[in-house]
Amino acid sequence: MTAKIILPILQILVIVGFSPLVKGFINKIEARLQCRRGASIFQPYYNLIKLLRKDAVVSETSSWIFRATPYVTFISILIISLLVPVLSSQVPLNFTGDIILIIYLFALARFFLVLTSLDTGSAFGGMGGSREMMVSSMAEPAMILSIFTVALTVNSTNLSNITNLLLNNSVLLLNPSLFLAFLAFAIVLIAEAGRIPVDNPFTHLELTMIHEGMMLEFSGRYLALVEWASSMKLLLLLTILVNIFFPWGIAGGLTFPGLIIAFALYVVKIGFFAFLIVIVEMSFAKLRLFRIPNLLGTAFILSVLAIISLYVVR
Amino acid sequence: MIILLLLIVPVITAIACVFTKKHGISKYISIAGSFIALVYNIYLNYNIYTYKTLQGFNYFFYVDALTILTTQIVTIVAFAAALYSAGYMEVELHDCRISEKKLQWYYFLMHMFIFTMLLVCVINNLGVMWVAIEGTTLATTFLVGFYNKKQHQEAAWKYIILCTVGITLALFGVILTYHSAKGVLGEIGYALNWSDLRTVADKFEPHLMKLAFLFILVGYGTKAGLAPMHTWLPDAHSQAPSPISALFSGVLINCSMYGIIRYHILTSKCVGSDYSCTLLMIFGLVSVIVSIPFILVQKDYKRLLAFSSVEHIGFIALGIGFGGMYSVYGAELHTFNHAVTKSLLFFCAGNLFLKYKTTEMENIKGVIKTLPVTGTILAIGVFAITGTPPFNIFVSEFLVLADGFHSGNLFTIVFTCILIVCITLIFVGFIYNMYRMIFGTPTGDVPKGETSKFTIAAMLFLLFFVLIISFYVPPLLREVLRNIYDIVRNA
Amino acid sequence: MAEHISHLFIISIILYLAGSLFALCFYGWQRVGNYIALILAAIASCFSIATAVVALSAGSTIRLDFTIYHAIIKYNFLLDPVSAYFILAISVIGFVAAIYSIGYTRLYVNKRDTRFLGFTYNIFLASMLLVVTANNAVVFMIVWELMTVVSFFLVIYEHENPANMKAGFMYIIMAHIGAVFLSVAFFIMFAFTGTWDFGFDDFRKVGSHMPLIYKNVVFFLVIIGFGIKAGIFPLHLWLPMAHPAAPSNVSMVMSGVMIKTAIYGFIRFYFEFLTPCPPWWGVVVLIIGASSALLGILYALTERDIKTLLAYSSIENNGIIIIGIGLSMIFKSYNLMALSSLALMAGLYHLVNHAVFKSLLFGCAGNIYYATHTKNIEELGGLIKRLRVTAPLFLVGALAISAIPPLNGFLSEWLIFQSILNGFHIPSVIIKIITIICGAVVALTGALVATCFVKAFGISFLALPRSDHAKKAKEVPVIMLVSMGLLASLCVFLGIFPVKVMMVINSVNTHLLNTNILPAITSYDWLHTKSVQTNFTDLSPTSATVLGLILFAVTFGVLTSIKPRFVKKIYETWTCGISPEPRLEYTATAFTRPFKTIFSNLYRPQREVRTEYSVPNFFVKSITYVDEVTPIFEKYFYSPVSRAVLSISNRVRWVHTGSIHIYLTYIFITLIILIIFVGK
Amino acid sequence: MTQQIIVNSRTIDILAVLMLITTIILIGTSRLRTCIWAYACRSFMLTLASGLIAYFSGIHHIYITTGISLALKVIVIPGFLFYIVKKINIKKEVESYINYTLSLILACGIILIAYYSTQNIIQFENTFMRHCLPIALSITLLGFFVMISRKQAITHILGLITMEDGMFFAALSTSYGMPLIVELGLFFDILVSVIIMGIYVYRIKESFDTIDTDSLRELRE
Repeated sequence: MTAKIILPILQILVIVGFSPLVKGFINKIEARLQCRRGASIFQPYYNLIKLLRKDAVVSETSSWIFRATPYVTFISILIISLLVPVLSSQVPLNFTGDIILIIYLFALARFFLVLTSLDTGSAFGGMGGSREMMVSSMAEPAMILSIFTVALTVNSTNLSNITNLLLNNSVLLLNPSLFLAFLAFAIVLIAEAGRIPVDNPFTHLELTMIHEGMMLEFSGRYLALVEWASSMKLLLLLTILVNIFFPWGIAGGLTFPGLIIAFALYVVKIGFFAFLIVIVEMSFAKLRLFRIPNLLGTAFILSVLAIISLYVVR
Repeated sequence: MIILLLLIVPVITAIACVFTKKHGISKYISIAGSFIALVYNIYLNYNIYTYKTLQGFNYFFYVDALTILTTQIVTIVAFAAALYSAGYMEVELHDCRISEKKLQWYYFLMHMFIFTMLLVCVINNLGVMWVAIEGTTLATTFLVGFYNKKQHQEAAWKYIILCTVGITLALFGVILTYHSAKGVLGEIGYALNWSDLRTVADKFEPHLMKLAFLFILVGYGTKAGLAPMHTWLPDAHSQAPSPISALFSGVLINCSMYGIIRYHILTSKCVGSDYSCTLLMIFGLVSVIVSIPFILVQKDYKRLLAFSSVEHIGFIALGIGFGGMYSVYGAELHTFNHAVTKSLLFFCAGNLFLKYKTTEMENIKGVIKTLPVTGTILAIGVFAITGTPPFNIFVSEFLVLADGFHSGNLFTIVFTCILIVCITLIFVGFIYNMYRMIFGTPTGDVPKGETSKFTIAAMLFLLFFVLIISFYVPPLLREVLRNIYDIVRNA
Repeated sequence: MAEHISHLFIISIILYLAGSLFALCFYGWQRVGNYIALILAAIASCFSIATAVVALSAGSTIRLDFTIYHAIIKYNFLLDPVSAYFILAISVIGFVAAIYSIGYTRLYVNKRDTRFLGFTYNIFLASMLLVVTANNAVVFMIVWELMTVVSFFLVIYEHENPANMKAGFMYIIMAHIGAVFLSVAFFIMFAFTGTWDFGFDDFRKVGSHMPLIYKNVVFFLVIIGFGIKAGIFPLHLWLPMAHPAAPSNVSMVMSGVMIKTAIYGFIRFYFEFLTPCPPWWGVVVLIIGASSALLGILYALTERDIKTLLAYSSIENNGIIIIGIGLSMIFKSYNLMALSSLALMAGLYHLVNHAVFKSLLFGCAGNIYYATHTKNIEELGGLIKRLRVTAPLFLVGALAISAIPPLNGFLSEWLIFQSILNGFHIPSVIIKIITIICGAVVALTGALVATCFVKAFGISFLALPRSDHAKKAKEVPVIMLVSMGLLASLCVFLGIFPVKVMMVINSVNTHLLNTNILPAITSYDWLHTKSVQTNFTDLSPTSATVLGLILFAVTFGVLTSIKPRFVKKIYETWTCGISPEPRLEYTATAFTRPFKTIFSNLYRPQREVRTEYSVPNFFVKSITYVDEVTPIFEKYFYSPVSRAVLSISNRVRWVHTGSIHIYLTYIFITLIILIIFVGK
Repeated sequence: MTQQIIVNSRTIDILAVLMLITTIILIGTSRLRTCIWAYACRSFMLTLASGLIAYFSGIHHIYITTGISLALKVIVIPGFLFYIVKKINIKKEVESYINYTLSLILACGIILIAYYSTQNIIQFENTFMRHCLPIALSITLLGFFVMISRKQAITHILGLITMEDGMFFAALSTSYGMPLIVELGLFFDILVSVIIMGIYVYRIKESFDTIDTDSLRELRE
């Protein structure tokens, strides 16, 4: 019972606590690979603390939507972090919702962010918002289909159940359809998290920005919440990827040593995929805006293939 | 004797209208006369309800359910037309388009016209019926050419020539029937009495009857407006004064159809029902199809209504041709529905004409604002005439179509399907043409307001029938329709 | 019990009719007549809500047979759970819309006849109630067309505008064609019943012994017949024209519930009359649903007229409902009754959801029109500060329609996904794959809906006003806001407490499919609320909401403790150094520009930039940018057909040459032909 | 007796053929007055036939019809037509849409059709019908043909009364005429219709300044 109460808190703490670190880690690696020293791996934490202590500047054009958005975004991501198996495959709150709820909670966050981008009346925000919606719309079918592939392999859309079943039944993982689904999901992840080649998180140059464009007007606490939410989103997507397709090591029960091992392995796995992201970012240039649908179309085709092969193999 | 009374009333009215010294009184005489005829006819209706048939003067007159339905339609529309004429002609008189003397002659001719139509129905002798049908043409020629302008004369000329030719052809049918009847009945005199013929029709010479029916169909079909003999119809309907157009469309074509049905019964008894049924179906369908393009693309609202009459008479022919219980029932109900609805629409058209002085639809906009009552009734009437539920025509069309499917005969089903397509197209044409006129912003400087109380009264009178039949068929009418089926099937 | 229900129902119908008559009676006092009509409509709706609630809770079937015989037509009505469910949806929306209209019709006072609005509105509602209770094909067709005709008059209520007239024509003509298809369908089935009753009871029996070929014909006739009303692609043409043309209070009812009567028709035909049906029927329905959903939202996306946008979105939502129906049909034909029930539940749930949020959105669009007299969202902006109550209401609607949790749209979307996933039970591989692809389409649709409504809300409510209309906008009368508030709270309720709704739908499904799946799809959890459950997973929107609130409290607390006095400084937006102007804002057209480029094959955008220079050619005087979407269905299907019909007609009209000799020749030739070929 | 019948029917046959010839003259001539004369001539022969049939058959009421026919068809109607022609002062020849040769060929065709269509009926007959019925039908159809092919309004009247002659002859030859009341009605109708048409010919002449029906083409689609 205690475990049932502790685990969710632990989960939140892991996600909330480590998400800036992942960002810092990626930045650091990337800098090193570009032969720069780069900022400290903890730089994102410094930024957040600084921002949280600041007052905010709010545009006079904007409305209450602008002020509500950071909270809505942050909270919806927080709810997601309770629904995703992070350390243990048994998520106590798994009756609350499944992967579809997670996708739509992401949508909730995005909905408000894009609204805010229009709220200030600046053209940059609208541009960012419009592109964000485009990318996410294009990514949606591929995401759903790749998740459906997994769900149909184990007959569940509940992440906790999926992880559990795959953990106990690892043979299922050796399935070409799951591999295809993994590829599709990876592409979607890059698009959703706003990484190169879809979006460039480092730039504030109006022609290239998508995600950052929407956040231009935020400041102080608001910016902190939004930034934090976006890094949590990245981590959550990575977690889903890792724990669905590579569930090994995740704790089956709620024992303390199991959780420790799980945590260690989790760090390793996340680190590995973060590294992969860096590799991808290093080796690709940012795509032109209207090439992005092609990329996501590829992901969609992959996921369709995944579904077909799943049915045919069965 | 009681039948004769029905005939005498319009004659007396006609004479009284023309010989009254006070000019203004003739319209009241006309209304009163037609009202008496109407009431009297309802009384006759009850008699038929009780006795099934009536006869008079040693079977010179013969009234059965089929007759009584037609006379009922005649009297209803006649009363409405008399009421409407009172208003319509008042305006014409006021605008100095006609003189008072001419108006009296108008009433005379109108009531003579009604008389001939009633005569067509109640007469037993098929030869005299022919004479009476020709009489309707003669009585109405001057009415078609009433305003005596070029186009009216043209319409009148076409009307009299085409109809007379048609009816002359029908005479050949009558003669052939008489000839074959004489072979069976032997003695002349009764040999053309329908009540006798129907009992012995199965002994007739089939070849003769076949040929006779062809001539009857083409001949009376011309008068009824079956395509391709219908060509006089749009001209005459559009040029005659509106009350007369209403009588034309509402009842005149039904009277001719009545003649065709009488022969149809004889022919089916003689040569089997397939022959005449198929012919009726083909002519009916052709009429419906022919009317489509003219309804879809039309400039003149009165012509539009006239072509719609072609369609409906075709529909009635089809219903009779299907020959099933409910299709005959439906076709006869349709006769009634069409009569009241189409007359109603012609009254609306008349009001439009009085107001706008044009029959071009392009020049009329926003009727609902200029003429609120007429516009509303027209809007309802358009839906009613196109067979849109819940209005009356839907019910009768539905019955006919359902029977078309019910027969299970592939030929009939194909016909029914084509018919449904046609009806839909006609609906499109009607709605498109009429509603552009009814709604929109009124153009020009036409003053707002209805023209006359009489016209409104006449329209409401007919609207009452339209709405009542939409939801409820009185038992009297239902019984009459049932009897008609028995007569048609010769049971 | 049954007595009471029928009495309630009859009372409500009588009240509707009384309302419509009252509206006409008050000849001099238009306002009074209108108000009385609307208030009576609201009361009548309460009665019919009561009818539906009682009928649904009783789960019984009530027959109402009127003995007024019309020729052979009998006025039979039947109130089974299916009807009751639709009555509930119709009368709830009818009730809200009636209240809303009391405020909204002030727009027309002294400008046009509001009595007429009240008159038609009441008949419209009554006819819809009768449509879903008719138990006889003839009565059904009568009330069905009555509904069409009455709504046609509502569409052309503002008939001075030629565009409205065009919309009206399109609507009435297409609806009539649909009705014709339906009546042929009825006729064909009728030919196999062997009676002259036309009763639905006979039709229920006919499915088992009708030859398959005829069943297939009827299937397609019904698809087209009801599909036109439902606005499926490519039969949707009238819908985006007619719904915006009608006054907003009517659009609410039309979009919210009228098009659902088509769904009712589908259910009656495919689940009662034509059973058992082959699996491919379901596939066809599914594909139609999916394509309508996708195309509907794609067209909504580029739309600038807010009501047209909502109308297109209705097509999309109807598509999703039809997906549910189609899935249910597939499952049913493979005898997977529980899954069939689940899919139908998804469809019916979405039906009521759509009714609620679409009425809400149309109502808010009406508010906008009331306040600004424009429907073009490019001329709006900044309304959130002027219509302070309307804005959050619209936002709730927008969130709900975008299936954002915890609002109601999400629930039905979730159920649809669950039904789609359960498609793996289907034996046929190809159908399985089609099902899943439909899932992807639904996902894409969902994302596009979000885009569309972000645009609709963002452009019209946020930032600076783009025109004088928007600048001068004032909040609308309270009564309109109250009624909209009712709908918004319904959106929340339906989203957070789904189990109640599902119980209701389950009773419908139990009646229809003889399977009670309620125990299988709901369970209690530790928050003592029921959660929704399928064999895949479960979902508890209630606990998710509670969780969200707790987390918000915690976050807010933590943030406050970090910085207790948080100050917001107000400055103008940074726009590269110039002061912000409405002209700098992103427009709706620009917002959806990327989609136009991506789906350019569908839209075939026609772009034109005209630049006008002043005297020295260096200074630009004005730039006109025209960006139009080609209506491909209109251009490549409807226009050619209508043009062909008209040109043929025109050519045939030559027959009436005016020459009497030619006319005589027609008669002569007819006679000769008959003599030679027939008379022989 | 049989001999008598044959003689009788031959007499009627000859009259029938003569009537047919006068009808063909109607088609073949271009002078209006000749046309009216031809009509009067045919009517006379018809009356003659009617009288003969009354005599042969001994049915008395046919005498009455004969008398009326004589008065009406031979005297009144041609007289009325001459009066109109004079009154409206027609000088032009009768124009036709179809030239005379073709008209005659078509007339032959029409006569053939008449024979063809009645052949089923007449083969069982033993009275006058053998030739009379087809000829009566031919006259009717030829009258119709005249109406179609001739342009002037007055020829419409001529065609129409020709048709009616045909009918009259048909009735007479097949069934010894119709019942008296029908016959009376028939005559009345013919008289009234000819008068009405005459009035309209006059009015058309007044309004259109021609009686060429080609000019009546205002009402069209």
